[in-house]
This record gives sequence, C-alpha cells and structure tokens, in this order.
Amino acid sequence: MLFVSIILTSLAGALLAVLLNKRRAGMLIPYIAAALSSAMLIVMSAPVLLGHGDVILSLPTYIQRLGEFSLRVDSLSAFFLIVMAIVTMCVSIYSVGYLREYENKYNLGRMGFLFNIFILSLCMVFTAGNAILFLIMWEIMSVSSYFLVIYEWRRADSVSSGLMYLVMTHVGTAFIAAAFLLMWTQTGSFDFTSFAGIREMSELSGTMRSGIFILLLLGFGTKAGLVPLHIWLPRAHPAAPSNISALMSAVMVKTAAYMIIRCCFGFLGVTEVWWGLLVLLIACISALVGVVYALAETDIKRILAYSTVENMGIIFIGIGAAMVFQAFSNGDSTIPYLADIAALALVASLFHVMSHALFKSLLFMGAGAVISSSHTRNIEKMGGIGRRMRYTGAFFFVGALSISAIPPLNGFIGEWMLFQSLFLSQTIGDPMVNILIPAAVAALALAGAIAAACFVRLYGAVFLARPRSDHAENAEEASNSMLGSMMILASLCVLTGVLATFIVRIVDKVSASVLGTSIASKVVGGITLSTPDGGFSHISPLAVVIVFLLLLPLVYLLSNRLGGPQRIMREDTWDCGTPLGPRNQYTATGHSQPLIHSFGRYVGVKSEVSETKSSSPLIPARMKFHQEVEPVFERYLYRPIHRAAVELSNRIGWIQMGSIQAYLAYIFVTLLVLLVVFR
Amino acid sequence: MIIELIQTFLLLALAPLVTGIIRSLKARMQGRKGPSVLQPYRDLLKLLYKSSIRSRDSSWVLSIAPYVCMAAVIAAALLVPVIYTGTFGLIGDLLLLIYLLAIVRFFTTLAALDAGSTFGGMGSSRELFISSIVEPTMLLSIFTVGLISSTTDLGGISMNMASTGLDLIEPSLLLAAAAFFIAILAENSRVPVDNPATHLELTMVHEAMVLEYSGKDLALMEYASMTKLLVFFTLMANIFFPWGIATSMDPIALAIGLLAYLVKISILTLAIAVVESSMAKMRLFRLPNLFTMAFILSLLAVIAYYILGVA
Amino acid sequence: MNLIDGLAATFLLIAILAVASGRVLSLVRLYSLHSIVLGITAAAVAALTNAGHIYIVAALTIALKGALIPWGLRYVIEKIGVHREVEPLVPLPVSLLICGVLTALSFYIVQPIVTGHDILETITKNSLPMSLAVIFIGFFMMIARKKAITQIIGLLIMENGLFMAAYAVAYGMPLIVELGVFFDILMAAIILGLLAFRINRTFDTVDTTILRRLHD
Amino acid sequence: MIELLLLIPLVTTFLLYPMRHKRAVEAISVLASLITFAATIYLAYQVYYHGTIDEGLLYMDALSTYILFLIALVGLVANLYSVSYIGLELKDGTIGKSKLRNFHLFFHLFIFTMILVGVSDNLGIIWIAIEGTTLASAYLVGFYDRDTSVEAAWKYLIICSVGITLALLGTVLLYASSVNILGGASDALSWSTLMDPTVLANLDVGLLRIAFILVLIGYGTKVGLAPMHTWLPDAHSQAPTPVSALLSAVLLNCAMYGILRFHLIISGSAIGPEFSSNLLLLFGLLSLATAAAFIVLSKDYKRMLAYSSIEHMGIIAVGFGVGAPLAIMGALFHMLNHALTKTLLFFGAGNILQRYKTREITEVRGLVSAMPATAILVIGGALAIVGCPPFATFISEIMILAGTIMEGDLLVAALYLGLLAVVFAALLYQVGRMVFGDAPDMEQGEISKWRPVLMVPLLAAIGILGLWMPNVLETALEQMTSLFMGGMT
Repeated sequence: MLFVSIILTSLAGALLAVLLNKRRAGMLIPYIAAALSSAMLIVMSAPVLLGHGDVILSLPTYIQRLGEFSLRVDSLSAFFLIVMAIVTMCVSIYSVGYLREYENKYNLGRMGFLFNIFILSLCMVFTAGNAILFLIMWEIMSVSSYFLVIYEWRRADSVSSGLMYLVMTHVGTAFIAAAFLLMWTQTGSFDFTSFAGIREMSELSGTMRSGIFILLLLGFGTKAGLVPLHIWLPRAHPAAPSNISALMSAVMVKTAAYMIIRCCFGFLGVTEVWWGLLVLLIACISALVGVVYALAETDIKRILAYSTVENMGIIFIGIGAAMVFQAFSNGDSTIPYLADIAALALVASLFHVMSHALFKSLLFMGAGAVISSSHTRNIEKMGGIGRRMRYTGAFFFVGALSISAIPPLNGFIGEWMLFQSLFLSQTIGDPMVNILIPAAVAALALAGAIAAACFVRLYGAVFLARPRSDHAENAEEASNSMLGSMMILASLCVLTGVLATFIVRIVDKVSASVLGTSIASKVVGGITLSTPDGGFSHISPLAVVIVFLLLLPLVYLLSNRLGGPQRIMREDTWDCGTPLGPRNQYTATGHSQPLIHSFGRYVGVKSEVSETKSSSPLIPARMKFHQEVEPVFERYLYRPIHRAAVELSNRIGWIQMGSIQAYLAYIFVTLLVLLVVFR
Repeated sequence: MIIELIQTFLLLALAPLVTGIIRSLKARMQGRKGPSVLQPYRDLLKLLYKSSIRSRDSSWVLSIAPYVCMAAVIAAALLVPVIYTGTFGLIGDLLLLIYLLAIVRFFTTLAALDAGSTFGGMGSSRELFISSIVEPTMLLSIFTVGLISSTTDLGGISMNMASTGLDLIEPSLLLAAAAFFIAILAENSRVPVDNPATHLELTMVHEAMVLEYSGKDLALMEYASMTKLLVFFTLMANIFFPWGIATSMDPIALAIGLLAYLVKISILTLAIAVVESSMAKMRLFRLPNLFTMAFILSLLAVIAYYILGVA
Repeated sequence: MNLIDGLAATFLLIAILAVASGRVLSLVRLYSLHSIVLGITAAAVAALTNAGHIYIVAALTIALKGALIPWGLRYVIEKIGVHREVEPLVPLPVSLLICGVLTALSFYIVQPIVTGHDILETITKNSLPMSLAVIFIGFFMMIARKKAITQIIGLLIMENGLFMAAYAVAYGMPLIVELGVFFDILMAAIILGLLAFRINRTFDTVDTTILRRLHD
Repeated sequence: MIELLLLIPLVTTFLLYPMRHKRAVEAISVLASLITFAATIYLAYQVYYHGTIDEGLLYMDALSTYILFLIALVGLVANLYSVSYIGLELKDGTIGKSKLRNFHLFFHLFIFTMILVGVSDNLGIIWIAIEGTTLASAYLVGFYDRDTSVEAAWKYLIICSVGITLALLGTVLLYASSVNILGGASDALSWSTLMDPTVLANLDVGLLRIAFILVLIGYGTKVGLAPMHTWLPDAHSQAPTPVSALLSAVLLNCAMYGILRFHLIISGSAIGPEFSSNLLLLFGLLSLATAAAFIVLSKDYKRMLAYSSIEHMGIIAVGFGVGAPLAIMGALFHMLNHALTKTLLFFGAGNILQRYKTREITEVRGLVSAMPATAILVIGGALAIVGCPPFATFISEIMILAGTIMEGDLLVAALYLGLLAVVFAALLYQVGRMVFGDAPDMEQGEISKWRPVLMVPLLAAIGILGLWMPNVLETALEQMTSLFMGGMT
C-alpha cells in the first residue's frame, strides 16, 4: 500500500510540476512530493532491512509472454533504497532553494517533472523483479537523466555531453539486455526470482556463465563509469544542474553496483576466480585513472565527477575482492574464514556505497551553491569563498574530510574494512591472487592519498585565501533550504562514521542476504569493529572520537597554560616586501603540478611552457603555461570506432549514387545470385 | 592503563630530545659544535610565550590546524607500544595510525593554502606530492608486517613477533623495513626528500608550510612534527624489530624494554643523522625514483612472503 | 508441341533482336511483334488445351500490346521528338553477349523444374526457360539503355516474358487475375508515358542517366 | 461489409473528381477517412469476436485485419494532417486548387488499393492491388512541379514495377504448383484454400523455392529491403509529407504483408520454415546494415526518416525470419509501433519543412526555441524510433531480440544489437543537431496549433503501449503469432 502511494506521490509531483509551471508553487510542490515519497521509501524499506520480510507489489502484467511484472523490496534493494531515499530527500529540499537560479532562464516545470520521474525510475530500478520491467525502468532512468543533463540546452556542451551519455548508456543497456536474455533462455522466465535458480544449475556451462558475466560487466560497467567505459561520466555529471549531478553521482551510478552484486552473487553464482580478479583489475585502474584526472581538472564539477569514477573504482574493488574470496570459498571450504572475508569485502563495498552517496551528494550540493554565487565553475576564479559562505564552506569541509578518508568519518570506515579484507587474502595460496591483491592494496592506497591531495587542493582553491575574481569576492551565502539539506548530509557523514558499528550490523544483513554468510557477530563487538577471523585487527570509531574530544581541549588548555593565554595579531600574509594580490597565490593547476608531472603523462595530461624572450637571457618577458588533458580514451579507443563507422558508411554511401540503371542492376544481380544459389 | 599512559608520556617527552640529538649529531659530523641537545625544548618553550600573528586572509582552518595536528599526533602516540606491548589498542590498529597521521597532513597542507602565500601553496603542493607517492609503500610494508604477524593491531604485532623469536627475521621483513625507512624519511621531511634546516624558497617543503605560523601556533606545529618523527621511529623499532620489548608488566622486562627502546631509537637517530650528513637533498622530480625503489622493495616484501612462506 | 516450342524460340529471338536494335522506332516495332507472337502462342495454347477463356486473353494481348501500346509509344516518341538512336550504356556487342549468358543462366535455373518428373504437366513446359530468359533480357535492357522510352519497352518485354512463363507453367492465370494484370500493365504504360513527357518537359531530354539529383 | 470498406475510398475518389471548392473537398475527404476507419473498427471487432471472415475473393483473418487497422488509422491521421499541410501549400501558392483536389482524390485511391491488398484472398489479386498502390501513389510522389519530384516518381515507378513483375512471376509459379492439385479454378491462388495442410504438403518444392525468391525480391522492393530499397529515400523525400507518412507507415507494411502470406505458405509446405526464414533474416540484416550506414551519412532529414523506415522493415524482417514465437509477436507489434512513430516523425518533419523551408539537416537549428511543441514531439518520436523506453518500440525490439537469442542465433543477435546501437547514436545525433542551438532569423512559432494536437495522441499512444498492453491487442497478437506457428485459426 505504501509502495503504491510512493509511486502515486511521485507521479503526482511530476504532473503538478507541469500543471503549476511558471507559478510560485511549481517551484515548491514537486519537490515536496519528491521529499515525501523519499520519506515514505525510508518508512517502507527500513522494516525490510530489519528483517520484517520483503515487500512485494504486483503491477499489471504487460503481456503473458513477458511474465509477471512485480516490484520487490528485499534486503539488498532496501539498503540501496534507503541510501537513495536519504539522498533524494536532501536533494529535494536543496532543489527548492537551488533552482531559483534557473527561474526565467529555463522551464522549471520540465525540471519538476523530470526530477520526480527520475527519482521514481531509480526507485523502480532498485525494486524491479522482472528482467523486462527492469530494462524498461533502467532506460527510463537513463532517458530522464539524459533530459536532465541537457536541461540547460542552450549550452552546446550540455547537449553534446548529453548525447554521449545517452549513447553510451544505451549501448550498455544492449549488453545488459543480451545478458538477461541469455539468462532467460536458461530459466524460461523473466522473473528475477527464477534467475536466482541459475546458481544451482550445474549443467550450465562455464563458458555461458562467463559470457553472461562479461556482458553484465560491460553493461553495468558503463553505468558505473568503470574505465575505459567512463568517458560519459565526467561530461554528463557536470553538465547537469548541480542537484541532478548530486543524484546522478550519488545514486544513479550505484544502480550498477546494485545490479552487479545482485547478478553475480544472486543469479550467476561466482564460479570462476578470474571474474573477481578482472573486476579487481578494472576497479583499480578506474580508481587511479579517475583520481588523476580529478587532480588535473579545474572545473569543480568535473573534479567531483572524476572523483566519482575513483570511488566507483573503490566500490568495485570491494565487489571484486568479494568475488575472488567467494569463488575460492565455493571451490574449497577447507580454507578458514574465506566466506567471512568475502562478506567483509562486500560489507566494505556496500558501506562505501552509502558513504559515497552521502558525501558526494553533499559535495555536489556545495559545489552547486558555490557555482550559483560565484557564477563560474572554474576553481581558478574562486578563492576566499569560505569567508563569504561560512556554512557552505563548513559543510563542504566535512564532505572533503569524508572523501579523503579522514577518521572517523564514514569514508575512512569503508576503506579500513576494505584494506582489512584485502590483507586477509593471505590464506589463499593462488599466485595470481597473491600478486593482484597487494597490487590492489597499493592502488587503493595511492588513489586514497591522491584523492586527499585533490580535495585539499579543491577546498583550498575554492574556499581559502584571497578571492581570484569579483564574483568570488561578492559571493553570497546559500539559501536556508540548501544549507539545511547540506547540514543533514554533513551530520550523516559524521554520524555514519562514528556509529559505524550500528551501520555495519545492518549492512551485514544485506550482504548476508546475498552471500549467505553473516559476520556481524564476529565483526561487531560493542563499539569496536574487528576483522572476522578472530582478532586480526580492530578499530573503534567511537573511541577515536572520544579520544579526539578529550585531546583537543587538553591540547588547547595546556598550550594556553604554558606561556600564558593565546594572543593573536592580525597581519598581512608575509609577502617578502611586495604586496600580495590574488594572482600571487598558488593556483590550483600549480598546486597539483608535481603529482600531475609524475602521473599525468600516463593518462594524457600534456603541459607546455612557452616564453617570450627579452633582452636578458635569464628573465623572459612573458612566460605562459598551458596544460591540457588529452582525452586518451576518446582518442585512442572511441574515436577510431567512430571514424571506422563513418568511413564504412561513406564506403557504403556510393550505393545510393542516384543512377536508376545501377539501382536496377542491384536488383538484377541479387535476383540472379539467389536464383542460381537456391535453384 | 597506567603503564600505557606512561609510555605515551615518555614518547611525548622524548620527542624534542630526538630532534635535538639529530641536529647535534649532524653538527658534529659536519665539524660544527652545534646547539645543545636540549635546544628544541628551549625553542618550544620560547615560542609558547610569544603571541601568534595570523594572516588577515586566513580563516578558521589556519587557526584550528595546530590543535588538530597536535591532537592527532598524540592520538597516534597513544597507539604505539614503546616499552611495553600493551597500548590503547582498543581505539584502533596500525591502519588507523597511518590515517591519524593523514589527518595531520590534511590539515597542515590545507592550512598552508589558507593565507594565500606563495610559499604555503608550494609547500602544500610538494608535501602532498611526496606523501601521496609514498603511501602505497607505507601500506604495503604494513601489509607485510600484518602477514608476518597475522594482525595489524600494533600491540599484537609487537607481542606476536617478540614472543615468536628471531626466526621471524626473514627477507620479507627486512625488505619491508627498508621500504618503511624510506617512507619515514619522506613522511618526516628529512633529507634527501626535504631539508628540515633550509629556508631557501626553492627547496622548502615542510618549512614552507609552517612559514605562516608564529608563537604558540608554531610551537604546536613544531612539536607535532617532532612527535610524529618519534612515533615513526617507535614504529620502526617496535613493529619491525620488537625484540626486547616488554611483553608483560614485569618490572625487569619493562626495564629491559626501556633499554632496548633507547638503544633502537639511538640507532635510528644515528642512521638519520648519517643519511642527512652524507646525502644531498634530491631534486623534487627525482624523488619518484627513490619512492619507486621503496615501492618495489615493499612489493617484493609481500611477494617474498608468499613465495617463501608458502614454500 | 513443336509449334509452341517454335513460337517460344521466336519469342526469345525477337527479344534478343530488340536488344540488338539500334533505333528506337524499330525497337517499338519489335515490341509489337513480340506481343503478337505472345498472342499467337496464347491462342495456340487455347486451341491445344481447349480452354476458351485463353482466346480472350490472346485477343486482348494482340489488341493491347500488339497495337495500342506500340501506337502510344510511337505517339510519345514523335511528340517528344526522341532522338532515334537507342543510346546504349553497354555497347551492343557486349549486350548481346550478356543476353547469351542470361539465356544460358535461365536454362540452368529452371532445368530441374522442366526436366523433373511430375512437376510440371503442361505441354508447354519447355518454353519456361525461354520465357525466363526473355524476362532477364527485358530487365537487362532497362539497365543497359539510357532512354526513358527504352526502359519502358524493357519493362514491357519483361511482362511479355512473364505471360509466356505463365502459359508455360500453367496455361495462364485465372481469368480475373489475368484481366486485372492487363489493366495494371495498361495503366503502368500510360503513367510511364505521361511521366516520360514530364521528364522531357523538365529536363529537355529523356535520358534517364541524368536523373541523379537525388543521392546520398 | 468488406465490400463496403472497399467502396468507401473508391466512391470518394469518384465523388471528389468534380469538386472545385477547397472546403468541400477537405470535408468529404476527412469524412471518408473517418468512415473508413469506423468500418475497419467494426470489421476488426467482427473478426476478433467471430473469427475469420471468408467471402470468396474477400477474406479477413487476424493478420489482414491488423494491416487494415494500420491503413485506416494512419490514413485518417495523415488525412487530417494533410488538410493543414496541403492547405498551407495552397495558401502560399506552391500548388493550385485542382492539385489540392487531385491530392485528396489520389490519396483515397491509394488507400483503396492498400485496403484491397488487405482484404483479398486471392494472391493474384493481392498482386494486382500492390501494383495498384504503386500506380496510385506515383502521382502523389511526383506531386510537385520540381525536377526532383519527377525524378523520384520515375525511379519509384520503374523500380517498383520491375520488382512487382518479378513478384508476379513468383505468384505464377506458385499457381503452377498448386493448379495441379486444386484444378484450374481460381481457388489455386486462394490463400485460404492453399493453407489447407494436405494441399501445402503436396506443393512442389522446387517451384516454391524459386517462387519465394521472386516474391521476396519483388515485394521486397516495395518493402524497401536492401539492396532493392533504392527508390525509397527518393520517393519519401519528394512526396508531400502526409504521403511520406502513409508510404512509410503503411505501404511498406502492406508489401510486407504480401511477403508474409507467401512465407506462411512456404513454411507450411514440404520445404519447411527454414528456407524462407533464413532469406528474410538475411535481407533483414542487410537492410539494417545499409540503413544504419545511411543514417550516419544523412544530410536530408526526410531521407533520414526514409532510411529509418528501411531499418525498421529490416527489424521486422529479422523478427519474422527468426521465427521464435516471441520474435514473431515482436515483429507484428513492431509494425504497429513503427507505423505510429514514423507517422509522428514525418508530421514533425512536415512542420519543420514548412517553417524552415529546407530539408537540409545542417540548416535546421534551434527547433526548441522556434517550435517548442514540435521540438518536444520530435525528440519524443526520435527516442521512440530508436527504441527507448517507455515507448513500445523498445518492447517490440527486445521481443525480437529475445526470440533471436532463444533460437540460439547469437551472431544475428550481436549484429542486430550492434546495428541498432549505431542507428541510435546516429539518428539522435542528427535530430539533436536540429533541435538544439540557436534558431535562424525567421518567423517563429508553430504553423498551426492543431498540428501538435494531432501529434500528441500518437506519441502518447506509443508511450502508453510501452507500459500497458490492451488485452485486445495482446489477444490479437497471440492469434496472429499462432497463425505463424502453424496453427490455422
């Protein structure tokens, strides 16, 4: 019943958005509807997560041959739904204030309509219980988000990014469809519950399973933005209005993780070790490539988008590790704890899904607020905004801390568990695993460190020091609805980290429903989290906080005790004698130079210094630094495909040369050939 | 509980001394007389009495950074075993310790950008560069230790290794220790990565970041970095070579532990002094070569563990 | 039976002659002759099988195709002032060679049907390959000649071949169908003629190779 | 009753001949379309509830009813649209008054011939009717006094006539094989008689094989299967837009219907379904590939839509060729979806053409600001035509794919998916270029507010069909599918 009202509320919101277009209420009511349905989603999913049984809603059947259309909320769905609902609720609140910027520029009715449809389709994707229904909802999700990406259609880059996104995602869908249909040929039913039977089909060949797996990985990998299928992501996410970027980065890409978990563990059963290793490899590359690109960017939203690529990489490292361990524990149950370690990896991955949803939506919202008031997306033109937008700055800071895995915020907890699960791989005596897992550890460490560098740079360039443009100087604090929603998310980032033990308990139920192994009793003890092997390691996020809360005042008091109370004088920054202007500061590009110098060349970041000579050989009259990111994947992977297609088309093009004699000859030749062949 | 606190205090108390000894040793090796080994204590005390000057352009980030850094370093100090294997390990493990030190890095580098000075940006940029590329090495060395001792719990590592005996000194441990040593140099701004004594714009890394601090703020930052150095030394001493450490509360064991600790720290101090006196600071973009070597060492450490361990 | 085979051979021969013909007007005359041979064949079939309704078809064939349509074509040619040369795309000798190949091919294609037992029980079945050849030749003529008029004649020759094939395999089609087909062909010829007028008016020529504005 | 259905458009044709007054012509024309539509619905109702109607030469089963429904529906909508479209051409002097009358006159003649295709039982008469459609529509293709119109009409007529001649030969060969069994009566070409299993089993294999090849190439020319498709983009781009819609949405389906009737006979005969299915599959894929290439190259949006029709006929052919029940059902459903979507898109193209006065894609910019309603409808239509949910085309395409995979034709499935992806990218790229950007300096706004009103239901219908299938339609599709699966109704 609740489910029906969720759907109806969203639809009503969409409808009202169109009807109330260009009225004051049209900027409020659709988002209230979205927030309301998100709230109801939480109410509906929470009991499922706590183990009160699945929620099932039967929809009208489309046609008999395609099976029953039903929506089903089980633990896995419920987890993703709650994560989604929290984000969508905050984004809805945020949108009320944020969208004022678009008033009189773009049609707000369209936004309200698409917003609600998008959220509804997300919800349906997480709950669809039938392959065809899933595909429909999946594509509606893609199409509605496509329209949101091109919401600012007067900007040419929005439109082209949108198209690229739509095409990529559609190609992805083609792979998914193929995979589902292959599974359907095995079970004869489109129902997901019947797909689960594939796990037990011993007669199904390994080649078939692997084929399906590869198709799934290609399909969902596109949506997840795994390298090299990621190219749409850093274009589409920034092109959309910020509230939508938040939804896309925080929720939409997670649908891929959701389905990969569901399909691999739930339907196919992880039978081959190399699946997991492949996922692990791709995920590591994604994490690294994503973060290096993020570091090379100066567009705030593109930085965040690339960071999404990185974080999806981290999430998939967890999934890949879980697959590796699961495959081994399926094959050999004598190795101790393997199933537990698999569960730990998956729990880590799911935890990070939640963390990333929270902090990335927070960051995108903050970015939206900053962009609205500074009228630029280029961080080189920002600076000093933190003093104008105190609260936005503070909330963004929390987001930056989380994403940099600063303990005890949620980003850290996920990474900690992930590292631990990787450390525990030692019980497996497979050379491939023993080489790839340490490599994954190293990749994760490097990605994490660079990510922190990236967010130090971002926060520093945007919020600290002196403003680099007039707009930045006159930035105004965001409206209350925006601040309120950011505050909720920021506090959640802290709380989910501090109270991680409770969250892990819940996440464990989810992973147990997928893997069949519960580790809560082994992992969670009071306020500590430990590894499930009985004492490898442990951590207590709450204790970390307590220690900090004790130490900070202590340090403050002690330092003020010794040598008298702190006296502060305000002076100009030390300037070596020449007054400092905004241009004397380190630029963001300059700040990331050393790292880009070392890593950028592997992903096509090119920089060049040109100087104009003056009379003195030592002091040039003018120096110019130019850095550009050569789109390696586009250039060496996608453009050749595109060119080949156009080239081939051109070749085929002469068919239609205009000569009727030639046209008749085609028919004649076809006729003769067929008659001779099939006489 | 008491002993754990005592050893943390010990660590905190010894930190400026270690820095003083290094400076003194370096001076001797360079043929100078050098300041007293107690000079760092005096400096800190002096700074504490002075008022702080903060830039007009800076924000709350710069103001809180010294306190946060200090708190994080102390929290890290709480975790390391010094003379006794028991620690406040309830809080977390080695991984947490690394991440606590990451807090220090996060805040110092961010605060360095706060005043909008060119030096701050430069230092921040270089520091992040160095610490980022050394991070995988650090994690892999820890991974190796974790593999060898079957835990990443700090007290647990010391305990397991110290009680198992010397047969644990195997190639992978040595390789990991070597890698970790390079990581220490990098993390603590020592030569050849950085020169703690320089104030030349082009070569500063850590000094460039703390240039905007003065008075109490500077005292805290300096003290935090001194403590951080000793925390790393202690890690090296008691995680990679924990032999000698007290595994029980027995007073004699504790005494031996203290002695062993002092000896090990002295050796490390000497090692640093020797390195710093005999090597020149490397060019910034030469550093990746060094760190790649360290990384390879740590990777070899892991692989050696599997190859030799499985065989 | 020999009569039918002989007529069919003549029929094929005229088609080949049409390909060889270099003048538009003689082409029309050959078409007229071709149709008359078809009509005679129909009458012969009617006589041999005692099928009354085929006489009607035979008469219609001679009247419509033998006289009316050639007259119309001639009218169009004179009215437009079509140049008397045929203007082949493929030179005449080569065309003839190809006609030979096409004839051989058609024999090859339908050979299993003609020689197979109990497949076709018509007395006329031997003329099937020849009528198929005529269809091919008509088709080829449309491809190998430039003028709109020659294309129309090619189409008409194809259709003649088709009727011949119908006699060959089944003594023609049901009357109602046959009449409908006649009607359609007549209409097609008229519309094509009208269009030829429009082409001439628009482009000042009936050369179809210049119709190349629409292409990709 | 079936006679009545045939008589309405025919009588209208004669009725329109003496008409001079614009309003009267339009009124009669629209009224006739409405009555035709109503009559079709009534007949469909009869067939649906009381089974096949067999009245000697006239015959209506589920399949023909379905085709008739498409003809009547698209005919009605296109007629309504043409009132505005051709009316405007009259107003701005592109055409004269008598041309307006001729348009409606030939429009109904065209509809008549197509209905005749649908209701005939005799394969010979079906042939006559299909040739009739060519002749009737030739005038409409060459409607304008432009050199390109004449060219298109000539190519259309010549190529289709040649094709259709081959189809007649095929029909004759079928007749030859059945006449021995059934005697000389016209029954020998009667489809309902032929489909008797005992008759089917005795038809000669060699003759049938050649017959099918000839029919496939012959009617395939009309369907627009590559490489016989060459007339199609010319004719579609030159004809007045409502006629383009009719050609694409209905005429191609009518010709496909002709092939399907033969396909059913061949499948039921001793040859088995393999032979004709594989040929359909081959030509289907070939069409898909060719169309994909040309959509990539498109410069003229009406031609692009024409190529898209070729593509969709390819999809439908693949569906029938695959032969799995789900694929056949999908192919049948796709006929409807394609008809609706393509009609919508051609209407959109008509609006664009009359506003921008160009058919070049590169010269059309900023549709969103110039004609917002049309722009939204065109985007919707474009998404529908490339098979995006929630539009029904997605379902039918996925059903065909499912059938393909079920049959184990993985290579076909891969090609099918790959080519669809190419078309997806190319077509949306081209449409995107027209829709977004800054509009050139010209008159803005919709041409008539009624046009979007006419188009919205089309888009809504495709959208709703994608999410909810009416029971009637499902049952009808199942009935037709069972026809293909060998069960005579």
